[in-house]
Amino acid sequence: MNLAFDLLVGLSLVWVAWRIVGSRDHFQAVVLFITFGLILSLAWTRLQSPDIAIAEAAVGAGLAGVLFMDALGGLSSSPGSPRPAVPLTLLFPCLILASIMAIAVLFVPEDFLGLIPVVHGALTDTSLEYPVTAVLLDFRAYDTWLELGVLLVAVLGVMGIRRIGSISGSRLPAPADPVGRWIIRILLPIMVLIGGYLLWLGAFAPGGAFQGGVVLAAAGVMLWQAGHPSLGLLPRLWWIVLLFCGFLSFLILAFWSLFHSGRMLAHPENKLWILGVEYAATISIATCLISLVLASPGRCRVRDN
Amino acid sequence: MPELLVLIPFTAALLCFILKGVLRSLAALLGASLTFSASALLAADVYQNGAIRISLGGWDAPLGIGLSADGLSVIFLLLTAIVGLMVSIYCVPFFSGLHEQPLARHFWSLWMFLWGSLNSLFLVSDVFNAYVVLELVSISAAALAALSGTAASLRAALRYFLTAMAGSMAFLLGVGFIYAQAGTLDMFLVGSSGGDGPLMAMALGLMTVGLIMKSALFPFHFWLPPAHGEAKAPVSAILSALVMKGSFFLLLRIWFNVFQDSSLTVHAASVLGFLGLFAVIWGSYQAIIQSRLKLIIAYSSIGQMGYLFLLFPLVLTTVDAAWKIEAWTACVFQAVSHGLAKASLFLAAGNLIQASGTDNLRSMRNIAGSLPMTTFTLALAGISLMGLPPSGGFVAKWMLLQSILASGQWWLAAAPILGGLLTAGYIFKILSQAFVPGAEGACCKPVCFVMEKAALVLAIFSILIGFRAEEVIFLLTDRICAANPGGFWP
Amino acid sequence: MNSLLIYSITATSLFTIGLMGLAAHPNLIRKIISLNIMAGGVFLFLISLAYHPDDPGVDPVPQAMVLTGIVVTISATAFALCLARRITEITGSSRLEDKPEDTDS
Amino acid sequence: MNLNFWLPILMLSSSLFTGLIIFFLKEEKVGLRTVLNLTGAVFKVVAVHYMAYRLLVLDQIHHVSFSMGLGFDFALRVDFLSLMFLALSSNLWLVTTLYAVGYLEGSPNRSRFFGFFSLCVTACTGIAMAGNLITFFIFYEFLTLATYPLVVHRQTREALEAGRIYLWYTILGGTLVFVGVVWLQVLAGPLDFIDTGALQSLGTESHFSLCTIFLILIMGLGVKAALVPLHGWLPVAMVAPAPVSALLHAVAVVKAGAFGIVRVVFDVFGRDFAGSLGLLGPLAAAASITIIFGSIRALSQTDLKKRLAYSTVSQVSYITLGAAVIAPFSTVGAIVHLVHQGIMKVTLFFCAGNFAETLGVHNIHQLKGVARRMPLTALLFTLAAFGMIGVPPMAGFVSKWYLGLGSVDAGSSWILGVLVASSLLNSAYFLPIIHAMWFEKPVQQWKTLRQGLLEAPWMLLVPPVFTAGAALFAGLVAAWQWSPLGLARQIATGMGIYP
Amino acid sequence: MIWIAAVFFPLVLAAVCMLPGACLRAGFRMIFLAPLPALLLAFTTQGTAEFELTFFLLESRLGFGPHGKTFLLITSLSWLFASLFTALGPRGSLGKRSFCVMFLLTMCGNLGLVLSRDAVSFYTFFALMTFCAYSLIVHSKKDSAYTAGRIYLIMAVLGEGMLMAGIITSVFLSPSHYFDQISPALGSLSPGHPVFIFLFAGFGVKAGLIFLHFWLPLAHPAAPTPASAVLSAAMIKAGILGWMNFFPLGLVPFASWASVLMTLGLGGAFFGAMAGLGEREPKIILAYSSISQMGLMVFCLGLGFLDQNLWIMAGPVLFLLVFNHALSKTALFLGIEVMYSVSVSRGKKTWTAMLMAVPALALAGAPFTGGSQAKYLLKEVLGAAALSGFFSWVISISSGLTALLMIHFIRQAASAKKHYPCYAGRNMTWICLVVIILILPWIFYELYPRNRIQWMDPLLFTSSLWPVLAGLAAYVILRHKVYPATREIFGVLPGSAEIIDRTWHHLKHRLKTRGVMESLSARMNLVRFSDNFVQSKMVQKISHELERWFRSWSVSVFLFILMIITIALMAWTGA
Repeated sequence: MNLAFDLLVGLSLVWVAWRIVGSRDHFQAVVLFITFGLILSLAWTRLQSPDIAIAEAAVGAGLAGVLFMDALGGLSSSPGSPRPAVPLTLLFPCLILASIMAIAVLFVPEDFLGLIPVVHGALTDTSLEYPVTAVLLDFRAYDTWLELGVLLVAVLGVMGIRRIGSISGSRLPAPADPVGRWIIRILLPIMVLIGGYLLWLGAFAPGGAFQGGVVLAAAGVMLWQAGHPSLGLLPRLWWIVLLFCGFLSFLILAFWSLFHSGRMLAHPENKLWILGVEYAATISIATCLISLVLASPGRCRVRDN
Repeated sequence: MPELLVLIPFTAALLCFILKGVLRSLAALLGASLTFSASALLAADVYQNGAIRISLGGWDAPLGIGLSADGLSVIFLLLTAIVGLMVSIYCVPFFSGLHEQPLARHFWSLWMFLWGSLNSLFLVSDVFNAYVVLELVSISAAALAALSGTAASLRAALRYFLTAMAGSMAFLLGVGFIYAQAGTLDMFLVGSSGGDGPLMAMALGLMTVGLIMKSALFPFHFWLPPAHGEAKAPVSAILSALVMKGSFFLLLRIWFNVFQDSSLTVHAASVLGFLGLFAVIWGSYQAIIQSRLKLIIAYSSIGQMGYLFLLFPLVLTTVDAAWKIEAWTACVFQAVSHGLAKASLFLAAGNLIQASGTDNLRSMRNIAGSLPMTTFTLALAGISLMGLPPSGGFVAKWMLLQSILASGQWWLAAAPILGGLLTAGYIFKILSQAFVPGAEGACCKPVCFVMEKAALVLAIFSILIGFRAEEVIFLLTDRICAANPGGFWP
Repeated sequence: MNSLLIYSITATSLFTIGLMGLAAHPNLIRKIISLNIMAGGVFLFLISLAYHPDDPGVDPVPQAMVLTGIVVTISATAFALCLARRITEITGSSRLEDKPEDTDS
Repeated sequence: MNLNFWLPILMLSSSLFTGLIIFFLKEEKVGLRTVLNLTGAVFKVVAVHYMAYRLLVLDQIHHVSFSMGLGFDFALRVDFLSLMFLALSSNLWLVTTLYAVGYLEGSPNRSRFFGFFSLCVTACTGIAMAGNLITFFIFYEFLTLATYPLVVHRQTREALEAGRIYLWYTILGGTLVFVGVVWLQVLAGPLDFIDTGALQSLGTESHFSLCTIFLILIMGLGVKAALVPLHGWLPVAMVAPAPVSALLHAVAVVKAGAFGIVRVVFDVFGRDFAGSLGLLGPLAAAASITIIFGSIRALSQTDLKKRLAYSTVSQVSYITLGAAVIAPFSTVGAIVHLVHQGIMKVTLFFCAGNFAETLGVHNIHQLKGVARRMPLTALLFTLAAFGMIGVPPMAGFVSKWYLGLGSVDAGSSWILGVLVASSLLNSAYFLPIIHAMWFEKPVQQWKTLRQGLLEAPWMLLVPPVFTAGAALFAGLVAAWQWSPLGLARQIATGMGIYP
Repeated sequence: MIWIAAVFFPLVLAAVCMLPGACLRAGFRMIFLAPLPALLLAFTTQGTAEFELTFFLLESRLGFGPHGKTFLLITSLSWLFASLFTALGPRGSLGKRSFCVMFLLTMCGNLGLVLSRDAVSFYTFFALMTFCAYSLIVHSKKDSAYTAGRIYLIMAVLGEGMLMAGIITSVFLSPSHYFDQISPALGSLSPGHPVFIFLFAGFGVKAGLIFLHFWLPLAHPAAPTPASAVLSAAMIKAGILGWMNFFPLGLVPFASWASVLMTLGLGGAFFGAMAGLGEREPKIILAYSSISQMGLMVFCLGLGFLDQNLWIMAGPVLFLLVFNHALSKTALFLGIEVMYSVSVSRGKKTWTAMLMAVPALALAGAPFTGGSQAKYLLKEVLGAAALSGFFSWVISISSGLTALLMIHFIRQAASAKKHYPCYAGRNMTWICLVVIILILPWIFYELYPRNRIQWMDPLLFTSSLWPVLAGLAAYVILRHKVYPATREIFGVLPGSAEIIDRTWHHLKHRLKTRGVMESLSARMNLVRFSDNFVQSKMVQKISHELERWFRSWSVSVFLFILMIITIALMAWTGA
């Protein structure tokens, strides 16, 4: 039974991807891309990695979709671009590449266990139970830190391109129909609640900093869609603190652990430190994502700082 | 303490974003000098008592991420430190000018982030970590390139960013394949576990092409000239002197640490060799027929990068270990002296553009009279690029030709010879302008004293390293940490 | 044909389709979309490696890698989109090389 | 403070530091610049003579070497041959500096000019004192760089064009020498000029590569020594001011090439080994072709300096010819011609410079009856011209004499034919000038551009008198032990060639 | 010390003349002092003295060769009279600095030439003399002088070139560059060796040999009188001296060379005399008479070549001939000048004509003169060489012809319409020169006591008298027809001088306009080739197209995939 389901998911993924590439209309491509994101999160659940499913759904489908839709709005609405010119000469090498990679995949050893035993062995001496969060925040904390750095740089980059110091003041016109406003007024508290719960759950069950942050970001963006300045309300300094708190927490941890125990990014015994870092990461992920969505449409700038 | 090299720039980046005006420049300069001294200390430490391997967060290799500072990475770190410090000193007056003021905040934070990510790239010893750092480098570099705000620069930055992302995706897939085969992510563990299966071959293919895309080797060089040509002078100096070297360093790590013992790399090396040869000739030729100064220098970067890729066929085919060291030293010297010379060339070009207002070569008429210091810098940097005797470039060309002749692959000799001639072609195309009597009316705005001195110091450095070859050879031979004790030289 | 095979083959094909998409459309948005597809493909490949139906469960390290990858990809996409919008605002066309670049001397 | 180590370095640094200091001198500080220049030059001349005394009398070997870490070391060694070239370049530097100071009175960019001028001389000193082929190459390239700004000093369009052509040739030559040196090092390891026999020890299978290396090296050096197909830059570079074409294109640069060929043939390969490889025949042929070609081309030049340039092209190949003939006399002839040609050619260029500077005369037709207006310069020109033709009392005859003897000794008397033909051709293009100067009536009214005590400013007259006197002296008292010929004989005996 | 003074004293005087104003005038007046030290040297030191000059020019050595003493006497005497003549004459054109200096330099070259005993210094002085003589020839700055000078220079330089080749080969073949070692070394060579050809031709140009004489008839009229006097008296003899120094005379018999010399000598003698008849200008006549006399000397030298001991007899004869010709030719040239200066009064003119006849007769070999003695001794040598039959007859005819030529010369000189100012001093020197010619046989006795002849011997008297009478008779008969007849017969040879001149001009013209190898060197310009290629529009267009082709996405993605495949496969095959 599982086999049929896997086949179905795999084929639909490939089919949607092919349709995205093949479609002439940009809007259609974006919509298809959102469905592609949802199917992908379906695949993640099938492969028993729930937190990735949540992240994919919220980011891959949600935020990316918003960004693309917003970008499409800004573009000169050229009705239909000419038939996508996939040059035939390109088709043939792509086929070869795909087949070579497929053959290579066959050689993956059957009893491939990867790092599972090592992680489980080391789980005992970290204060986190759930392996994924442990890997993320403890074993490979350096990766997470750099990844927060990437997020931060993306925000700085967008600021640089828009030549703005902060995102305060960007507002969208309020949606006309009352239904939209009412849905947002109900959904917002629920999403914030779920975000918090996911964050708290992360320590011992699938969830954690990323998922919480992403859900909170979705809430913020929804608020912004409703015409509310959401994060734009914050004064510039507060906004910066929220933006930097994740990256800064890791930095402080690094400095402290370097000078205290000589081993950078080694978490101290009591659990509080890791949770603190986790919460800060969530907040900064949410803020960064919201700022990315808010900052990119440059046209209705009210004033520059 | 290699970790400091990563921490200090990041803290400086945050500070620069928050602070304003003079405070910001102070923070930036402080950050730059601290990083410089940290990398100098690290270099001394490695020179004295060998390569350093640390595992972050206390978790050892298969699980946690490690940092490794050996001879090779220390040399590149020093290069980044020197160029970084000089560029920072150059940028303080550059960005305090009226025109550039709004960009200062973004420039300094992005530049510090880039410096920190470059330092971490040179210390990398985990494959996935390499991907994340590579991504961080690409985004900050693209953001810096897009700072000048003109349509052309934005376009160039986006083209650069898209190619970088495609490259990173291929790299990540390669990481996946390695993980599928070796089950671990640490470079040295993968290297020691060996494995010549199709998975590793696929991984090698993907990762190499990903990194070639990012270091602008011949077929994938199209994004570089507009990106470096349109960016601001200090930014293009950083891009072509350091960022290109970053992805090349990673390629070295992969080919000589991850695939250290595997026989996969023998045949593939000649492909890289030929591409390098074409890059040298194509880049230098293109540089001759350009008429805009920064484009000439940008295309010359493509040409000079070609020399580095000659390393692969030379090291992997010769049998005699002595000539391998020769080839290694040649490649490292070429990277370092090119980095220094290219940075000083771009900074000098920046001075010229600021003085004469236009980037066109004809605007450089009779600069010998008005900007003698800049002409002298251009001359010194040119000498180092051309590989004329007193310079580091000469040492590189000398050892390169020697190892080529010793390795018997005489067709590669075309690169240093023909390349050298073509390089002389465009260098003297620039220098001869200095002697052309300029139009009387050409107004020449005064260029800040500090900016000229920064470019000059870099040029002098690129000449001086020519004399200190022993230390570099020592670093490359005895201070290399390799997957298994057999070390670099199988 | 266990699930590892199915998913990794779909992953590689997604990667290839993404590459084709990159070359297919001159429009910038479409290129960024195809880049995301490539990313999706790569992550699928990573997770397909980590999946073991029964015994010790899913390997957390690839999951962590994919999570980090997703956040990196979204930030890169956001940055690229902002660049694309800025270009369209300035030059009015959402393509990269329709008019001869001014790089020609 | 053992002088053996410090003296060569002192030699090099004396002109290097004067050059660097002058670079950063303000344009107006004429007095200081001239004083600096002259003290540097005088110091160097004194140092050369002291070193000569130590070398010839006290038999001290001056050797300096420090390793560059690349498998070879930067070695400076002063032996008889280098002493000869050193003496030539340092004395002529002093003379030409004096001339240049007078010549460039009131012209722009003089700091830059004298800066690069001293750098060129440093390069020449380095070439002379190079202990191995690699150090020689380093200074060889340095010379190219230092001479380019001098060629384009006037910054006119043709000067720049000439500079470009000059660069094109010399960089090509430099690259060729580079390849040759590296290949030789790969084949035979680091070679000093002392151990000449090292190459014989290589097996016969490497003979082919040795021949190609020799060919590459000679072509590389031939660019600067103006062998026929590669001489294109010399006449074009005549657009440079007179002191530049005097010291550089007639003496320093061209001699560097010839000196290099002599070093390669005698010290690197060893003349007998090169002969056994059959390399010297074609070299002699190439040199003879250059001699004849240069002279014929000189015949058809109407511009005085161009004619002198082509005559330099042919005269320098005497040295190559001498080096290529396996006979003790021709070796001595080649080495002594190194100095004689330098002295005579410098005088010719000084006089040409004087004519151009004081009367604005460039063309040969304008030279008619110039002896009335400038008798001293005309006399000096005549003396040097007779030297070039090889008329006995002058130095030129001595070297032609020895070259002739050597060629007959080696049994290839066709070379004697070449020498005689070239003397005839020389007289064919020099005698009409002398005739026009002394015996023709002036065609136009002389407009004096520069006033001076005698016919021209004294600074322009003293140097040619000095060099012409030296040429006459070198010819008249050739038999003296310390005369150029005496030195050349000692060099040859040192090399074990001359009986 | 006397040696150095002899050779270099004229240099000192030349230096004095170089100085401005008063020194020049004083120098000019003292010009006659220059040859005195050489004359003193000729008289005082004994025949085989040597003097080492180790420093000078590759260890040169001065000294008298086997016959150096007489040669020195001859040269210094003729230089003495010429310089006396100039010193006492008007300061006008001859007083200029260029003439004085060059005159003294040529004198130094000539004296040094005679005294030098090694090839290098010989060649040095030879070159010095040749090139300074050029300036004497073109002194008058007339066009004819320039053409004469140019031809002289061309032939002199060609001669020098051949001489250099000859000297270098001969010096190489001998152990050292001293003459007393060169001639024996050359003796051991085969006669056909090129060194002989070079030396022969080299010195032949200077000695005015038959087919190398073109410059002589042009140079003499162009040069001022004292210069042409010395030119024909002393300088031409350098050729003879050169042959004597180099060729192994008296050591090895060279039959082939002997015949060549003898035929050329005789040819020269006859041609000189005949061609002279066709000229009007007295100086040209004298030039041709020099050619004929030189021909006679070459004939005598040729005799010397026949056999070693023959040279012992022929040597003194040659020197007597040289001595006699030198003095009489000087007297004749200076006589022209005196003739022109006294043409005012009829009486005086006849007196000078009478006096002029003395050297003329001496040349012709009239009885009681040096000439007759020389010719008589020559016949003796012929007798000894068993060739007396035909050749002695030929000798007599040549003396007759010379007599005819001399009479023609005196007639032309007397009838010339030139009026020069008369200077008593000059005339006096000329007269004592004529007296010396008269007492020449007795001087000769002191030099060569062995070949004393009896004056009163009737055979000697008749044999020397009839040719002179025959010449006189021939002149009286052919007086009217003499000039046109010989003109067109021998007009052809002087024409050949124009040939050289025209070829030289044609060559220069062709070189100037098209320039030899202009196209060749233009084509070989490497830089222009590279410019055409690098900057050519077509290549740039291609490269821009290629660049844009790389920039397009489809191509880059295609290459991207292609590269992944190739590297993966290459790696896979490698494993």
